[in-house]
Amino acid sequence: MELNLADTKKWIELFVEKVEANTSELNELDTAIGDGDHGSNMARGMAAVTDALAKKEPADLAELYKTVAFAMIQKVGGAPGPLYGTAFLDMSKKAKETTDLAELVQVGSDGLKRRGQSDVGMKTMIDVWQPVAESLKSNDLSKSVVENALNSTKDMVATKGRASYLEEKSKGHLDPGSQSSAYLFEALLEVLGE
Amino acid sequence: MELNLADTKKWIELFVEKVEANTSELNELDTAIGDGDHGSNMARGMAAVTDALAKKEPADLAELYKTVAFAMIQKVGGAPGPLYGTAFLDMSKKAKETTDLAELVQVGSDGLKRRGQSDVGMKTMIDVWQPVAESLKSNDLSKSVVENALNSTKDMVATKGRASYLEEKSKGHLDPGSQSSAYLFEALLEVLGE
Amino acid sequence: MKKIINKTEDIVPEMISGLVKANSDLVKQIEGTTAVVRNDSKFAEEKQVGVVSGGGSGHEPLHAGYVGDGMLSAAVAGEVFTSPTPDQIYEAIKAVDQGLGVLLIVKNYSGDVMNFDMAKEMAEADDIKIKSIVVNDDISVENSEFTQGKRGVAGTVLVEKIIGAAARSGMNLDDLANLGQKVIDSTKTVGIALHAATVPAVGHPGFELGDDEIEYGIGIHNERGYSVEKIQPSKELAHELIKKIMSEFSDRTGHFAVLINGMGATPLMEQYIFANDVLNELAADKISVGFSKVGNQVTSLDMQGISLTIMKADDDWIKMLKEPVTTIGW
Amino acid sequence: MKKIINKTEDIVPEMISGLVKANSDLVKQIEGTTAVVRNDSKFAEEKQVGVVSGGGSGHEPLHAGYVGDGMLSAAVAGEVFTSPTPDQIYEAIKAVDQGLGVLLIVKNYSGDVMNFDMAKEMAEADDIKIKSIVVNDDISVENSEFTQGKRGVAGTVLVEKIIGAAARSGMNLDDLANLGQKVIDSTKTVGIALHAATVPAVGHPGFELGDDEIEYGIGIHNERGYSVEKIQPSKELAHELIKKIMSEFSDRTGHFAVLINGMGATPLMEQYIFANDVLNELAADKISVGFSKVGNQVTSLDMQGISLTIMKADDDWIKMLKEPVTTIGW
Ligand SMILES: Nc1ncnc2c1ncn2[C@@H]1O[C@H](COP(=O)(O)OP(=O)(O)O)[C@@H](O)[C@H]1O
Ligand SMILES: Nc1ncnc2c1ncn2[C@@H]1O[C@H](COP(=O)(O)OP(=O)(O)O)[C@@H](O)[C@H]1O
Ligand SMILES: [Mg+2]
Ligand SMILES: [Mg+2]
Ligand SMILES: [Mg+2]
Ligand SMILES: [Mg+2]
Repeated sequence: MELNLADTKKWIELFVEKVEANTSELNELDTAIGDGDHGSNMARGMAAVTDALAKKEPADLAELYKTVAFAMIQKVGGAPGPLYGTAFLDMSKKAKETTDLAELVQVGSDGLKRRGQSDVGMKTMIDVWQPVAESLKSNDLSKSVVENALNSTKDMVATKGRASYLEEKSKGHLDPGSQSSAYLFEALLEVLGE
Repeated sequence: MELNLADTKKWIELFVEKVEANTSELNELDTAIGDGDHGSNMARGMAAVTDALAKKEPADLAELYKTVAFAMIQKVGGAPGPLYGTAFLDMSKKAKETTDLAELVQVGSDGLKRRGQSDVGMKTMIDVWQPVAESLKSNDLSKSVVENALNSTKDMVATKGRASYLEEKSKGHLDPGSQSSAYLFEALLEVLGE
Repeated sequence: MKKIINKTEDIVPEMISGLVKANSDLVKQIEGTTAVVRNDSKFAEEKQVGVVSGGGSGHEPLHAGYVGDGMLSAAVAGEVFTSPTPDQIYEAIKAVDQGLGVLLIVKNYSGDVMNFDMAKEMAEADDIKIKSIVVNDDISVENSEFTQGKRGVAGTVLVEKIIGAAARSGMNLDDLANLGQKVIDSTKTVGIALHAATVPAVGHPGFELGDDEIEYGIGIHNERGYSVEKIQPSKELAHELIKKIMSEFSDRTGHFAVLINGMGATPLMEQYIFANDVLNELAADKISVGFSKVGNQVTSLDMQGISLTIMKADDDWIKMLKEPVTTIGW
Repeated sequence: MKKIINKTEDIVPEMISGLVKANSDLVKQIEGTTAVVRNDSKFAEEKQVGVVSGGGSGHEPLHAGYVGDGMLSAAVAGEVFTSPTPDQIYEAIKAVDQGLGVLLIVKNYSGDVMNFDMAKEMAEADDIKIKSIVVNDDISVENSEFTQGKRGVAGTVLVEKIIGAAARSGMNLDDLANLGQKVIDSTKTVGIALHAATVPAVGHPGFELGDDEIEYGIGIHNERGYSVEKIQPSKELAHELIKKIMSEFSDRTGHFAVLINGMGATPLMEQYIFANDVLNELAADKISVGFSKVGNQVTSLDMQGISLTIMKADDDWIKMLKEPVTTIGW
């Protein structure tokens, strides 16, 4: 599956909207098992993305992803800045070779793993990115794939990120980064018209 | 009127009892127009007086007053340490010349004025000491003299001590130092058998 | 009340003992007292007029935190919010007198003034040359014949710094006392509280403020101020305090020194934001700030709040404020 | 929430701006960033390996307060409790590199580690020699394969002090990184909270404790600790923390360094009382304390609480801890 430049831009814009509409929900999730700022962090990033896209219309997919990546790296800080930033930066590089969405998302997920020194099952956003990448490959991404991926983080014990300090007590709560990533892929589904 | 060594000691002991029984009442009075510690300050002094008297039986009036004075000067601090300390120290010096109670209390009151750079009508303990000294001279000290003197401080505006920072707002409250001085002279009345 | 203490009556001796143990290269305790005196090697070697201050506890690092080369020779700690006793002050005076005399720096509270006066009388009886100056920088209280006079608050630390520098440079006792009085007359402070302090022996805050209220003009012992208002952005608070203080200075030329002081429970973050607003407004008003300092210098237990001190300063004073010292708290 | 601030989103830039304006002889801001770099005359003159630290804001005086001769070359401030971004860290690295390389001191949080790593990659692309060390002194979190690892807390300031001294003395980058790792491995901290911090953007305390409760093992970002208990006298608190920390050291000979750190809203008075209890117990246990420090060094906004750090220290390290520096906050 491919996504052209216009649709990819729409994807990002929808992502921005969703995060901005749910900033306090993300903060609340992060209050339970982190330091309560995931919404604020992401919102700062989304404002930067909007600014950057308004300043210069990206010429191609690679430039679009790079713009998103740089905005997030330079404005978010904390964990999600380098994580989303690396994912989108790696996608930008990959977009020079291919426009296949499944491949791009897989490269993004691999970027998360590299930057976060983490993998699936650690109660991080990778638990959403990786299943989504896989279902894109088999062409069956759906709302329920995203939902299930997100919900799977609820009963996990965090072993990376701030929530890991809580050890067993991190169980029973959704991972905030997985929720923001779920917004990203829900936005994608909307663009894909599903 | 004279007070012998034994009765003077009884006077001081009764004063100690009264202050210790009313420490929090004195703190409360000082909370209204000061910093809330007059009871604690006086209680610290009373404990020191008791210790000092237990350590060495004073040989004469001068020594007794000096013992009280030194205990208060060395242990109270704040305003009442130097004030009561100076009053009793001056009384000790005077006791070498005379044992007349009226003269002694007047000397104490003068000591307060000198040390505090203050006089009657400023809403301080002098407003109890001075009327008491005068009624002792005319031999008509009574409970109501002490009570009236104390109550007279209620409607005064403080012009000395911490309460003076409140200016007009210091009105409507008894002066804490006048209350502790009232205990002193109520104790005296009890020893005098009235 | 939740505090990290043992018995209430042991607070001051234990605090002084902790301070001295943790800083034994700088200060030592005078036996049998809660006074501390310089313990650095220079102290014995170099002769100067002794500088002694002190007062009630609860204002840390004032005063013990300012004992050291270039500031105080000794400091005497009283009970919480209660002046120390004359005998303790007298011991401190004796411990620092090197024959050139001793200057006492006293904050203007009747208890402090009286106890230091008595100590002075005791020292005079020993033929020690001694003078005292009384700091009264808090302009939120009117100075009239009807009051004890203005209170001594955060400006005290600037007085101690300048006097300490001058004493180190060899100034004699009379000149030090004159300089001190000039510095005091040029130093003005106003404070605000967001939350009152809790005196340990009392167990609850000295006064109550609403969730959105602050009080202007509070003292450092929970003394009430001149008005309770809704809290404003830092910029507005800075503007209000600057206006109040600068109206005391008819001459706005030359240099000024600025102290932004945290009251104990207000984080440095807020103090720096406030400092930014103060320094911006002073710059916009073309007031030249030759020296500035931000931090918890003269606190009021766990009071939440801040004070602003502005001093019209001679060039010499600015230099003296900037001289390095070896103290715990400057 | 009552705080002396303007707009929430302006907190960090305004704070840094205030800090720099009030201390322009010591530090300057790197344009377009919230990073500060040394501004003293020695900085340009004397060549040394650059030392850069940074992290989320809210821990003041950490890190900007430790920029100066003998400590950090630069410090980068992120949003409140949020790691700074790589481009800001990269600017700081470039501002301090004198050709001898730069050491990054990072606290062990995934955000900090990742952002500093990215900055390192950027600097490497410029052929700047660069290494990093990660401070993880908080032993209240188990160090297991199941966690991010132990958190970096108050011990960070001791690491910055020793590394700063070693860098000033001319140590090369590799040796500095090795020394830093050794220091980190010898440094252990546990903290307690009486009251949680209020993150300005959140507006209420991060967690609630009862009127007589404290929490052991809290972090500096409102991370919960290992147990909630009734508050005890300071002596008991000291005993509990010492026991927990000293069990990490098998060798109790030689010297130890001790840091008693206030969390932001706990007055110095309480810190000194606690220090007295800590130093008494260590002395009774025949532990030799070669260096001790008390104060608000690594805070957590307006958290009420305290932490105890103990380091098993080489004689050299004790000397380095005692060397004078010219910083705002040490
Ligand atoms: N090492 C890591 N690898 C992958 N994801 C991580 C890692 N650390 C944190 N995260 C993600 O980041 C999210 C937290 O983001 P946020 O709260 O904004 O940052 P911070 O932890 O710096 O406050 C977590 O919910 C998790 O999904
Ligand atoms: N200058 C003064 N002259 C006479 N009495 C004074 C003076 N200043 C204070 N006092 C007395 O001291 C009392 C306050 O004592 P206390 O609260 O123990 O001391 P402090 O004011 O140091 O806290 C006042 O109620 C008043 O009677
Ligand atoms: Mg977070
Ligand atoms: Mg009082
Ligand atoms: Mg008092
Ligand atoms: Mg965060």
